[in-house]
Amino acid sequence: MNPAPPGTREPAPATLAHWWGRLRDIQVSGTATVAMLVVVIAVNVALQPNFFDQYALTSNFATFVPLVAIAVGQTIVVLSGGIDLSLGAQVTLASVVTVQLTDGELGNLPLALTAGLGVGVACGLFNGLVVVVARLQPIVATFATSFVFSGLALVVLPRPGGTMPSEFTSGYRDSVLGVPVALLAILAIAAGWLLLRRHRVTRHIYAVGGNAEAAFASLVPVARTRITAYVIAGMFASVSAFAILANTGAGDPFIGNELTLTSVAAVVIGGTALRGGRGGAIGSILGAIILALVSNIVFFADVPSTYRQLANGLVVILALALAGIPALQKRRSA
Amino acid sequence: GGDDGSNGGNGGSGGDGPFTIGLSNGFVGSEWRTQMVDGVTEAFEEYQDEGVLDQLVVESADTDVNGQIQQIRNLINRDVDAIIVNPNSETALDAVFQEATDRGIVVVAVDQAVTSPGVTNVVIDQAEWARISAEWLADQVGSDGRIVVVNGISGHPANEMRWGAAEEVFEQAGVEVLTVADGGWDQATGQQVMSNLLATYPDLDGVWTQDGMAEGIFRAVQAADKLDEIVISGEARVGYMRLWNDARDNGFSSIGVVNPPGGAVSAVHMVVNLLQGNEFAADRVDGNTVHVPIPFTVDTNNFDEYWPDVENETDAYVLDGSLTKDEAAEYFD
Amino acid sequence: MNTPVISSLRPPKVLSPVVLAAGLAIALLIVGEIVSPGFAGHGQIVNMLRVSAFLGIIAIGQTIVIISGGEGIDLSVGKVATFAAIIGSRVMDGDNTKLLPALTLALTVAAAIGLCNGLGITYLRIPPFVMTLGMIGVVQGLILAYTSGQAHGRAAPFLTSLVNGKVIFDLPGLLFLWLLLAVAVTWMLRRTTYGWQLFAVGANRVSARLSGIPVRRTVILAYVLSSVFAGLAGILLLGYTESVFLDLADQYMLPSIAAAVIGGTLLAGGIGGYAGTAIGAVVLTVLQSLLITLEISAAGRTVINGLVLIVLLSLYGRQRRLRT
Amino acid sequence: MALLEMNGVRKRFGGVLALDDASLSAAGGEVHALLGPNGSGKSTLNKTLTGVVVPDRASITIDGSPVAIHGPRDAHAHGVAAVYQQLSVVDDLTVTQNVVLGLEPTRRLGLLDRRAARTVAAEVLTRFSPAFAGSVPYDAAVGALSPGEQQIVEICKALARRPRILVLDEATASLHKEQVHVLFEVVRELRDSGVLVVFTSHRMDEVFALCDQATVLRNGRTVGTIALADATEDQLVHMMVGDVERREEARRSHASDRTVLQVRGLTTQRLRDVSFSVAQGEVLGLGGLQGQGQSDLLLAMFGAAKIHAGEVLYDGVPLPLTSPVKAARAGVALVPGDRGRQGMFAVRPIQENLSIASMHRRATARLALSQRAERRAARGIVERLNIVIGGLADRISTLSGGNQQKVVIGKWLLNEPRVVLLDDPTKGIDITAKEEVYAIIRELADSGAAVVFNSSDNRELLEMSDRVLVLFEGGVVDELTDAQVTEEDLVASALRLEAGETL
Ligand SMILES: Nc1ncnc2c1ncn2[C@@H]1O[C@H](COP(=O)(O)OP(=O)(O)OP(=O)(O)O)[C@@H](O)[C@H]1O
Ligand SMILES: Nc1ncnc2c1ncn2[C@@H]1O[C@H](COP(=O)(O)OP(=O)(O)OP(=O)(O)O)[C@@H](O)[C@H]1O
Ligand SMILES: [Mg+2]
Ligand SMILES: [Mg+2]
Repeated sequence: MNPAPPGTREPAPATLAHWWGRLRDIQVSGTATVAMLVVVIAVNVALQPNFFDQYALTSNFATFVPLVAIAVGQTIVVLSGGIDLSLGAQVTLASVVTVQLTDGELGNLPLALTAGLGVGVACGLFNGLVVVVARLQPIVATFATSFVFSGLALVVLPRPGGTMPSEFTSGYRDSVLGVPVALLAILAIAAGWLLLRRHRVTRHIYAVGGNAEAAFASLVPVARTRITAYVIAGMFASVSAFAILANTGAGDPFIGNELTLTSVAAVVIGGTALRGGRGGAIGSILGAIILALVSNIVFFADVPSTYRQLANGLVVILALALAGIPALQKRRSA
Repeated sequence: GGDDGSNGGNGGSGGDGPFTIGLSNGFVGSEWRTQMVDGVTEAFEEYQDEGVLDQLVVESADTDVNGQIQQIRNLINRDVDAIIVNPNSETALDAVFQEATDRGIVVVAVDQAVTSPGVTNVVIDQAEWARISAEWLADQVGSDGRIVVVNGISGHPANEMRWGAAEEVFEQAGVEVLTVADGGWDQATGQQVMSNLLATYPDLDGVWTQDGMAEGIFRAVQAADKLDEIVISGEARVGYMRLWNDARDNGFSSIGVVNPPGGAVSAVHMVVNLLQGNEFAADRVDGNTVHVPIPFTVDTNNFDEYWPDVENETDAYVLDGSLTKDEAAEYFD
Repeated sequence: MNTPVISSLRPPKVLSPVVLAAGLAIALLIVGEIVSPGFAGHGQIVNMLRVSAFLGIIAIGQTIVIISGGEGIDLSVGKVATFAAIIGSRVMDGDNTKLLPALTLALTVAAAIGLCNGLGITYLRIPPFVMTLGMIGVVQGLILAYTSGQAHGRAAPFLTSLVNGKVIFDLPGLLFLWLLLAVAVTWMLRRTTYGWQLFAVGANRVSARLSGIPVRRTVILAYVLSSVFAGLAGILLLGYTESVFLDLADQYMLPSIAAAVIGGTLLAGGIGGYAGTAIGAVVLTVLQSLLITLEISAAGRTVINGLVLIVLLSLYGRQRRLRT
Repeated sequence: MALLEMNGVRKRFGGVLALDDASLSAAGGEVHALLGPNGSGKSTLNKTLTGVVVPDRASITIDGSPVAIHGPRDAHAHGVAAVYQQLSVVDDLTVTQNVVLGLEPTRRLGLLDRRAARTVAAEVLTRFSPAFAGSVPYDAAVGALSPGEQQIVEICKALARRPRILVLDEATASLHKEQVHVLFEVVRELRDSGVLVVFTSHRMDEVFALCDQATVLRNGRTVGTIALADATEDQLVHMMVGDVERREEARRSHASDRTVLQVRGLTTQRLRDVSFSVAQGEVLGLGGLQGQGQSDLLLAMFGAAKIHAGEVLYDGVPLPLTSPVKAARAGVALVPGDRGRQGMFAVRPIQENLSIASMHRRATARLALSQRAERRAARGIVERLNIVIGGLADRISTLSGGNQQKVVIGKWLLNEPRVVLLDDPTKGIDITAKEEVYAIIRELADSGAAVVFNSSDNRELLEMSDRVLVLFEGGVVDELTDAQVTEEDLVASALRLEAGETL
């Protein structure tokens, strides 16, 4: 809050500043996050000799995708200044709808996937309206809607069942020129975000999350922007649902619910401020991968099974703390 | 051994050993699971001494299906020869089981049967399990008796299978089921749910419930002091039996059908047989399911046979039973 | 200079959240009595109040933490309550004389967990939401390490009779204890330096610091209190179920927040009180009971539960418009 | 004929009638001052025009045709742009992003066109590059800029919207002199090109320097409009606040020569080896351009900054500089520069705002509060500072600027401080309130407290202080004692150095 004395900032040539501007866009959030990822991977490689085997790679990435997708969705809501505790339930609902419509037939897939995406959009819209129009506080509002969504999931698929076509599941485990399809999926999600980030709506999401009053006074359509954020998040929830279906090959009316809170952890480890307006989804993607790898490490390190969750929990808290460090320094200097 | 990865591929098709087996358990919120894991560990140690098995890799944590998929993939990456799994979902692990069986790993599901053909279910017959207590209760309250039901979690396969069977019994017996509520297989919830039901259904003859909740339900009925009016289908768990025992003098009678954590021990025996290349006897398998017998049922008559042995166990201890090696061997030809 | 006489112009007092929540509770009772007679009977009301007490006492800490601001929230209350119950039952093991040591140990451990939350939030600047979320994992880990998966012991008879027994007008002692706690907490919030500092810190941390308030200490204490009350609730819950289970109180996490919000405590911090929260807890419990007694499928119940929650929440705790 | 006509504007906030039949009529090509005491409704009237506030009743005509303004976008459609008193910049966005916010140039599919955005931003920002010490930080996050620079960004955002009607609500509040000069140039150009500029400020010199007409509000009503050419400052002030007696005695010093406060080599991230001493009953002023370390010095003395070196002694005993908690306990008081963000608890009652810093003194065992004691203490202050309040239980946010400031000061009086640090205590409060604050400051000094007083208003600085220290870039560069000091000396003292630096 205390300004630097005028004149102390060294003039940056416009061109340089310009390139820096371009850099910001693909800039992965916290250096801390990247560092953590490197460490976690290194340790994992050390503990898991066959880490780079085709199967190990493919299966690991296949495992990451659902959390990665939902974490990106969560990031967008968080950036807009909200939080979505119903994303997991949305994943469940989207997955059961998709699996019911697919009914094992490859032919039904296009329709089913579209419907699944539709579910995400609808849920997002519902959340958006509850939060924006009814002006409820996001945490509790989405906690409430999560009941609605998971209830509906049970209506759609009262008990586990339904199958996805084998092409769908096996394709997901395939690899193109040695690159696992699941990895490609993650890259696609990242690319999707980078494109989104260049879109006006995303700029407005940052503005609203950063300072809603200011954004409103500056002609930003705040309400519409907020709703859009929830809708986009819903779409990523659907993507997460598809990844889960590819992983499981079948429907289950409880499948996604537990992803919600983990997604928030991933967002924070990725360096996005829960206050909103600051951060980005690339970090969250890394955060999600870190979280998944941590539990791998604890397993491959042969921690006695009664102590595993303790170890896991402690490492997660450590990660959360490390992720905060850059912000800490920022605050100090400011 | 399994850890060198060499026989990860040929684990299924008989051969030398010693073998590595993995255990995947996706829920630690209940002591039942702990007993199961302990049982498997003990069984494993015997085989280890015989040099048949050389490593047991346990993946046991509170997680969801996605987490359990990761568990199983980790086990596969550990090059285990066989996986014993207590699945979090009847269907949603099919694809990852496929991954395992494709790599020649023997996969056996316990407690909760799964649909994937490549996997052998070694489970008790949940329907049978439910039928025993349902028939007993129906008999106690007689036709047009009025009961309420406190189930586990709707939509959960075991719950559906059990309730499906029990409902049939009650229909045939002409027992009137006033309402069905979920107790989440959780004593505290079960207790709260039952108290609510007692308040809104003043004249009940009985309550049918599943394991994990009977203790709570007993307390709710006791609090409303209606133990003499309302018949409770109980469970074979020390905590409940203690209450039961105290209430016996005032003529309280109940039933506890054992749902054995030891099913997993039977599974270990069978896995070893499978790893050694034996095949199931055709008449023992039904589809991909092998039913292990329900060890026994505690009722008013035989209560004293079992109570003394378990009296000093913790309340959460579940009466147990499992096949011996030799009994297990009879399942193969 | 002449200022409009506020007293005469004071904005029409909006219905206080406490009154509103109380109204809701009664409305739900009436609905319940209509759809299933006996629902509002004395026994059932006592029984619902008893169950509300557990949620209500956990929500004491939640309220304090939320008031302390800075996105304050404590997701670990459920697990902490469970852990306290597990420790308590193992130590007291059905023996009245061991009740006190059990309580002491359980609450001390709880306090220690709260301290960790507080330190992580204030010194490591981890956002409360994720700090306490991470703590869930740690406590779960501690539970497994401590019990190695097999909970031991049993509630002391005194504890059980406190919760299930009847004292006056056949009301259980639990309710009187709850009332006592409610009074104490309200006094703490309204009539102690700590209470006022808590509100100040929640309202504006910078101002608080520049007014010579020990901000960090205030916040840390808030999280310690939260865990301690959660622990206490866990012990009482143990009295209710008599024997303990590894996931005894986990499901109280989010409801405790909902109770506070329905009671008019602002998630933004700096505004709120316990009376509202207590009634919020009752409202939620009555709603649950009502849904159980309704003749509908579990799926239907879940959906309705969600919709009703939305309605309850929108009756109070709405955010202000941008365009004034 | 008038470009803008606002009539019968009425707005009630809960219990407060902010605007009561206010009106404003102004022509294109003029700079029209909108004046009035704090809380007289200036900002509310402005916000009504820009669509941020929904009036209960209002008729607005632009170019003679009635318009309905349902939100900022409508206002924009009618060519209205504003610089808000409460800045509307987003800290986490860059300067460029802020300037184009809401009107981002896009390519197909709504993808942002960065190049275009940069061009738009450059057009307006380059004008102010001197204000940014030479180079415009297009891609710096606005949050990282100084208040003055943020203000400029806010101004440029408004200019980039190419308004026909430009509202400047206390747009100069946190600007340096040279930044103000640039702004005035721009405003004059706009005026000459036919734009109407509505200019709100508490600085009379600025008003007379820039504006053609002035409309005065008072308690939400329009008192009248006069041409400034043939008006005197006294006339204006009178229109605004009626008769106010200037309390001369407030300026009479009773400083003893006994030095009580000594600052030795104080050095922080922003302060360079600051040393000075204050005598008992003395008011020491801090001058120089704003943002040269005055606020940092006060924060440091209150233990709210990380100290690299140096110490502060009271009667030869070192004061704790490690935390405000200790400082407060040691009898130091700080009235911070940003009332809203650093001084008060907006959503809490006046009672708590007054008690918070001193309640432990009255509490039993430092814990249990007695309602009665707290009320008595608060009432005492309310009367002593004659704070205009409804009741002690009302939120402090319901008070007007001046009254809020008095509460913030009063909270410390209850703690009987030995050292009082005031950071621009009269910023943005009206003349009556100012007079009262002056009186309080002098009273404090007379009661023996050592007072250090920073002000952005050179005149009051000279009138209030026994001595003035001039700061530049974190260091004390000059000391002006009573005799020689004139406003010119002060300005010179600050600028001469800057000249020296640039050599
Ligand atoms: N945000 C608010 N909410 C509700 N009421 C308010 C608010 N702001 C001001 N008021 C009320 O409106 C009254 C008039 O405000 P105003 O600023 O005109 O007082 P004032 O006469 O200017 O006092 P001063 O000269 O000390 O600033 C205030 O005294 C306050 O009681
Ligand atoms: N959002 C609000 N809610 C409630 N009261 C408000 C609000 N905004 C302004 N007021 C009150 O309305 C009256 C007019 O406020 P306004 O900000 O228009 O005065 P002002 O002339 O701009 O004062 P200043 O010179 O301090 O900027 C004041 O009493 C103020 O406290
Ligand atoms: Mg005023
Ligand atoms: Mg104003």
